[in-house]
Amino acid sequence: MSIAAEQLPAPRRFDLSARAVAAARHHLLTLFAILALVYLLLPIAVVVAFSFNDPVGRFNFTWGSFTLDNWANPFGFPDLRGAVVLSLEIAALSSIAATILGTLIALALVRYHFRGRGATNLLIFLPMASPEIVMGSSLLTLFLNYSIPLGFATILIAHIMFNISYVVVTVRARLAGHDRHLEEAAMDLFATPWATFYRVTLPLIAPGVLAAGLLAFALSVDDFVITYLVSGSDQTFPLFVWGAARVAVPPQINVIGTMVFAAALVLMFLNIAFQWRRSPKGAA
Amino acid sequence: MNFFHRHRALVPYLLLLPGLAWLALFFVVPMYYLGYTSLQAGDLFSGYTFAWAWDNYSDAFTLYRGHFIRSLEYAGVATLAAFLISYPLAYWIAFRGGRWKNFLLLLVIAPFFVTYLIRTLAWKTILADQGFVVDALRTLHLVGEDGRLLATTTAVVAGITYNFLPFMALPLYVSLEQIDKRLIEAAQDLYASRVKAFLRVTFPLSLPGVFAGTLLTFIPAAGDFINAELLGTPRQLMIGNVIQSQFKEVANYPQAAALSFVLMAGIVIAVLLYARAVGSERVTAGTAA
Amino acid sequence: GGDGIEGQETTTGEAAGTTTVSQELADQLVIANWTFYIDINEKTKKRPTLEQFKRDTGVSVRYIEEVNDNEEWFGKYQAQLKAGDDIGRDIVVLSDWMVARMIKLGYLQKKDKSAIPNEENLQDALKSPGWDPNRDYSLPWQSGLTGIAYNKKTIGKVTTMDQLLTDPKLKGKVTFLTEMPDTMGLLIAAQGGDPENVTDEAFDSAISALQDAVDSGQIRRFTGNDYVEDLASGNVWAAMAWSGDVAAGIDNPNIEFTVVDTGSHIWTDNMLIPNGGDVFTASTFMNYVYDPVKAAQIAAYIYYVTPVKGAEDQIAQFDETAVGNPLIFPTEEMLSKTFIFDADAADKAEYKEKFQAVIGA
Amino acid sequence: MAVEERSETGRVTRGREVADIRLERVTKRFDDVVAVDDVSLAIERGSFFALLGPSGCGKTTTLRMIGGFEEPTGGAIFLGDADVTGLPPYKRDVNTVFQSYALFPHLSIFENVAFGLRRRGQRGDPLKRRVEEMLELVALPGLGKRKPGQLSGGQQQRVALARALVNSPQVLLLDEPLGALDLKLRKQMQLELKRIQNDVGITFVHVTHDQEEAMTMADQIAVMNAGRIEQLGSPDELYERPRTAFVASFLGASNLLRGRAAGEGVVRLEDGTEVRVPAAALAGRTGPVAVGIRPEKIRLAAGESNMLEGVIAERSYIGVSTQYIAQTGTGSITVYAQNTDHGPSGLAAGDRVTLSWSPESTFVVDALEEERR
Amino acid sequence: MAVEERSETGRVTRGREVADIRLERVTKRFDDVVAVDDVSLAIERGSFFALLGPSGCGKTTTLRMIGGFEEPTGGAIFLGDADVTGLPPYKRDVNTVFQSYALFPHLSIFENVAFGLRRRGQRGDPLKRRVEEMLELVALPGLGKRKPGQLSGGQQQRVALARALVNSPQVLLLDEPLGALDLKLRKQMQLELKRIQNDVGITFVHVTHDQEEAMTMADQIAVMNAGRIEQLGSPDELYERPRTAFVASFLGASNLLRGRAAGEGVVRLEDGTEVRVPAAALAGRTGPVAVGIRPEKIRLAAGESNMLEGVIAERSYIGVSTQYIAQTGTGSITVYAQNTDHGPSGLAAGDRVTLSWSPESTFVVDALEEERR
Ligand SMILES: Nc1ncnc2c1ncn2[C@@H]1O[C@H](COP(=O)(O)OP(=O)(O)OP(=O)(O)O)[C@@H](O)[C@H]1O
Ligand SMILES: Nc1ncnc2c1ncn2[C@@H]1O[C@H](COP(=O)(O)OP(=O)(O)OP(=O)(O)O)[C@@H](O)[C@H]1O
Ligand SMILES: [Mg+2]
Ligand SMILES: [Mg+2]
Repeated sequence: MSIAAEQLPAPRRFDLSARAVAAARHHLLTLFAILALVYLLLPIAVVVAFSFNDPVGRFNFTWGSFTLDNWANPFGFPDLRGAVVLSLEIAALSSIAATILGTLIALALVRYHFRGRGATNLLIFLPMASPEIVMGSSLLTLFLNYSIPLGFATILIAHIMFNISYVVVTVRARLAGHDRHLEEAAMDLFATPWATFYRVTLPLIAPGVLAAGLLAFALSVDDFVITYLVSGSDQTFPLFVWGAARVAVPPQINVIGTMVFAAALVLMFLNIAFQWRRSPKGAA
Repeated sequence: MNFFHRHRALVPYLLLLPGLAWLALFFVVPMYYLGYTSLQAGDLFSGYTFAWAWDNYSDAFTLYRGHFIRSLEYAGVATLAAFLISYPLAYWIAFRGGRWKNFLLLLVIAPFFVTYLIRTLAWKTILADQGFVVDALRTLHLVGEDGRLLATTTAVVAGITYNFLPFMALPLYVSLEQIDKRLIEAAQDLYASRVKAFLRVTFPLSLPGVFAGTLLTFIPAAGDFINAELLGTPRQLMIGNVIQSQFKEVANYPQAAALSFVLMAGIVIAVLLYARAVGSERVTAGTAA
Repeated sequence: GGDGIEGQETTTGEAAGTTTVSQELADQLVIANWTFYIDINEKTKKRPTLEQFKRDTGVSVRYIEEVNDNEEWFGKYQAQLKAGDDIGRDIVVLSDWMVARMIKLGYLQKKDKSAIPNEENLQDALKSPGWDPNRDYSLPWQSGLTGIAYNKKTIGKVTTMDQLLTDPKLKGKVTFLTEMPDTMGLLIAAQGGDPENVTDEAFDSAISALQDAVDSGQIRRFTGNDYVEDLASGNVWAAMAWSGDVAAGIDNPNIEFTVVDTGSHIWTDNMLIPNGGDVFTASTFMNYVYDPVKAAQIAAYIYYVTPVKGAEDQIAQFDETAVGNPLIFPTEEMLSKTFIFDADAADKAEYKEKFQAVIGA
Repeated sequence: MAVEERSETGRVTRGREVADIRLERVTKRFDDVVAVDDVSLAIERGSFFALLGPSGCGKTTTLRMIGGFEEPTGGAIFLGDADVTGLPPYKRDVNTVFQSYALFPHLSIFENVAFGLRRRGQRGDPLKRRVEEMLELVALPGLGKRKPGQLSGGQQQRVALARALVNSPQVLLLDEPLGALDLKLRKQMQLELKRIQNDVGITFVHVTHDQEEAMTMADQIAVMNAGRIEQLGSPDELYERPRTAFVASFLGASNLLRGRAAGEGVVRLEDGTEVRVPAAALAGRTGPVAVGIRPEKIRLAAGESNMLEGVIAERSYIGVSTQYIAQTGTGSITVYAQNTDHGPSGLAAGDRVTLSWSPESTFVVDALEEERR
Repeated sequence: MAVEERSETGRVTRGREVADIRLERVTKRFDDVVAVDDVSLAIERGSFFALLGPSGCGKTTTLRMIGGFEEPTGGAIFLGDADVTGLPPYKRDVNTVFQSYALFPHLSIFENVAFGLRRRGQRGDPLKRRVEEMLELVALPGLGKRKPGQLSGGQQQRVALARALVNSPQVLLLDEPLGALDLKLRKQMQLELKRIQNDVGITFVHVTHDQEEAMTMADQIAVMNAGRIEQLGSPDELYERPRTAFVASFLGASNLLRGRAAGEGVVRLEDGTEVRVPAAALAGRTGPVAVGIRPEKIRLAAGESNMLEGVIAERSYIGVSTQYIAQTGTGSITVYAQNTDHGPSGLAAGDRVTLSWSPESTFVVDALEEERR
């Protein structure tokens, strides 16, 4: 029946005006989206640009001239190094702790049926739905009431607290995508509960846990409000920026900001590439 | 190991225990102390003691009503603006992004990776009275000769919008992305034009994302103080500024706690109502992308 | 500490002879101070005075520019100080009225006077303030004037408070200070009141003028040191300002500082030793900067009024132009236009509340 | 037989006044895949037409081009007499029942069904009556208030049907509408679909990869393979006279025996046995061919003119019939014997049997390499 | 018939030495749902046992209790002679093929198959040989390096099978292992599963809701309904002698006619017709009953001792056979006639016919309210 023949590009008619309108609409949306992206990225461009600024005078917000000095000497500003180091310490510790605690909760939520799910979900959700200023101030009142000295420990406590929820949500999303029967299959194949956990569960959730850990790390590095309230005399990087903002923001801050941004981008890219590699069809 | 098998019902609780205990200890208990502190009376020199000092609350409502209202206004407008900006953007990425989806999404959340304060300071640079944006607007006569952007309500709201935009865009994207494209085809099959198909099908189906995004934008926006501090004037100060200064500058802890408590209570009530209506798991699901 | 001036070598130096533990120098001294309040080498970002101190004594200094506003600083550490915790600072520099409060609250330690023979160089006028008659706790760091800084290119000359409050050309281009004694002192004086003995009426009338200026949008912000940035960037054309900032902090020849004819505030910031600080090392440092040469070196850089006698004679070696500069060595004529703000009023809760309500936070 | 005259392939010229849908040399290319390859097709008004084929053969793509969801790369599509090639879906008088139903989850059943009517401006009582009528037709009265999520698979399927039918389209397109249902429900819905088509009398184009479904429901079936139509005809024509091995094996089980044409109506198998076939079936073929016999047409006894000797290798009971696999000189042959009597009957593994079948039950296709797995 | 003695429900005492799995009065309750209700069951060593039933009847739950993934609320489970009721899955010599396969996505095919062996301490060459042997058995040699995501559904299914079989369990549990496959692949895998079971000779317990699948594959079938076993027996026994209307209609089509017992081996239908049934089938019943006849057992002609007059209402061609629906005095009756000859045969709609069938082809079940839809 099907006659093997050359494809004759049969004449096609279409409504020209309708097409023009459709095309315009199509591109209108694209244009808008691109403008929105510009809006999102403009400040970042400014941050990056001014990391190369050689400011006239003390203030890094009018363009002086191009220089690499700031990059050559990113910590060339008193106390900046200490603040960055403290931020990284807090972020590392809090993200590790929150990742462990949050992953356990996510495991329970996804893999088990138990009474009190609703309450648990609520408790997970509330910190995400609370203004930071309230969380920070309530923690501060707690610490004040018990005369707990403010500093490293209190910052760490707060960061773990607000990171847990994000970890739970991230890991849960990852876990929910997996077959509930995988662990049963492992047990069926003579794996003890412990073997089941580290041979099956852990490898499966590892990407999600990693993602959650990175998210927690990022949130921790970025947090200002809560830290500001519970930090006492210790100074994290955002607090340093806050202090500097009231006086003169040195270009080194832009350098650090750019570095953090670049590092995060690289990690995200790796993550996307990793996902692509795992699912050859490219469906991430 | 047999213990776990035999007491399987216990396992979830053992998993939950450490994390939830942490949240209970450092999220729930502090809320109690916030309430407790808010009823204290005294002054800096003699110290504050518990005294059922309800006047902290009446002060919160009388002295700072303006700040509360302003916070809600700004957060509302910023939420709306974030919605109007991010909906087309999320739609575009979800439906037109193709293989670039992940990359475009990355661009949307990219601002997250530059410290909040640095981002806001960058806006200060961009919007400066002598900056190129204002210059351009002046040339276009969109602002007057001595008009400005920085230190205006516009700047504060724009800053809030900007800073919380990803919170709106992400859930929107997730919900749009999840829409079965065949539903839109089905609508077109049933004589709905593109616009109608959007209004009757796409938009209603993206509502969970709209709700989640609204919540996740509005709540932090209502408690924000950085944008008002850096981009505004005393006339733009929000309740967040009051709370932080009462805590950190005036050291009037009871007053600050009462203000926090009112803010929190209002938000919790709203969230609970909302979570009840939509389902808490669905609300939180919006945040995972 | 900052940038590689960490000291590891053990202390030798002049204090070695004394034996008691408290007479031993610590490895590190932590100083919390206001911004732009010490000499700095713009190239190396190192601070010559502190470098020398380290060379001379072996004590490295961690110098933190964290004071932007007395209240803010106090609020940050109040909880810890109250609890008796070590806030990790050996010296902090705060204004007179705040010192009074800190003494009253018992947050301070007495200086080791035996380690400060140079205290005799203190200007006589400053030797016995009401709140610390024997200078047991405090030693002035610098004094300064609060006046008006303005951009003569954009606004011409601004010399009166009235102009700041009402000139329509300055709408949204003016900043005031968050320090109540500064802002309210100048306002009360401008309205003809006596800022050295504040009355409720005078205060209220000044407050309402301020409120009007806020409501009308005249005042852009209330600031600490940060007005400097706005002034330099052109966002602000006139600001209530501290004398030294303009001379040393802004590389813009168009920005000028002026005292206000109706009365400018003269104030003093003091070195203090908070609880938990190392008294002997702190006192050693105080002694060090009370050497007229060192004092001149600092003053030549920051352009505030130095409280150290003899510094004037030494300043030429650091900065020719500083010689006789009225900002560092105020003339009698200038001093006649100044007042010292009422110390009791400065810390009066009722006034503070009213002031806070106006500045909005 | 009345069959022969009904089939007509290639360019369809007859009956243009009754052809409801016409595809003329339609091709669809996705990047490097040719999903539909130069397909011409005419579907009669009021008929139940099935597109049958394995996964990925281009059925859905063909349907989507008719519906307007894809534009052909080449060729033209006509509905009635109008060329609709460039028209968007909402301007075509065609409705679709999607494989996944694609019910609007946020709308009630009533609103789902009313959707198309509302878009066309119908309101108020007439709309209400029409929708309820339609819900009745699909046997779902009173469920209008529910949401799709609250219905079972079969009910959802019927809603999807009602939603399409309510618009009284010229043509209804169904893309594997029963694919997601379980066997029992599926059978039931097949009957119901057929009933509804009888009632409303509009053209149904039904895509499926289930040959049983196609055969029970359709008047005409097009068997597609790799983007092309391999054969088009009525169910019995396709079943009894498949033109290719692909069609033969896609529509039910068949025994294909290799051989060579050996004169008028005779094929010699590889082991030398001669098989008689209808002269028309062999028409003009020479060289290697394959003869085909459906398992149910073979008797486990002598009696017909084609015969093979063999041994029963396997017997399995499948309810309606018993399936025997017999080992013969030309390979294993499957035979179905209907269980007309009570209890497992007759032969057991190891028994010798004679298989026989009539020449009329035999068809001939081109010899192919074995196509297994 | 050899059938009768084989079936035995309730407490199974016979053949304990060959019973591989024994459930004794097992009940499973989830909160307020009774998923499995007092089920007793014995499964012979080496047999292919099917659990058949509609969705939600408790099949999976039963299987999971055997596998150790759920603990029974009451009753006991024996594997061989050992009571395993409280034992965790990894201590049971039982392996499961999950409906969704549950292949470990992060492990290669080889490692998936090797998983169980490794857990039991096997290493090195023997392990390697064993795994490869098994991949050969399921016809997947050389794919060991791939990840599960890179295999097709049918291949994944076979990996799941290999992963379970490689451990040489006493019992293999299969939970709708073919549910996700398409029809053709499904048929093919059915054969393959059956072949493998023949080869390895271990006990298979197969859960399905597809009666055709159960009938082609299993030696014994338990038909479950609402947590209980309705009937247990061989496929032909269940098909030919269903004990309830549920079983009758769940295993293929059947005509059920209402009537009343009217003496030894006779049922009087509603319209007065008398139908002869095997005496044993009626055994002791009085009052309303229903008689059942399978469509393929009815002849479209007189000749058998049970007869009904009717008119052909509908005829549809389904390839292997033609389905007739005849209107009679007691309702419509479905008849299958195998298409043993070429072309559409015999009767058309409207023709009058006599339907007849033998008493042996008739079964009796309790009268029920109509169960439609
Ligand atoms: N949007 C598309 N982009 C690229 N290739 C496509 C697209 N849609 C379909 N194809 C390809 O075209 C071919 C035909 O697809 P089609 O969906 O028409 O098959 P089908 O016959 O409906 O199969 P199934 O029974 O699996 O639904 C397939 O090879 C498919 O991969
Ligand atoms: N974990 C559980 N909690 C509560 N109820 C359950 C649970 N598992 C099963 N059930 C209920 O028990 C009943 C039997 O379920 P089961 O999964 O055994 O059915 P099934 O026969 O396997 O059905 P299907 O063919 O759909 O898989 C159902 O009503 C189901 O809802
Ligand atoms: Mg398809
Ligand atoms: Mg099941």
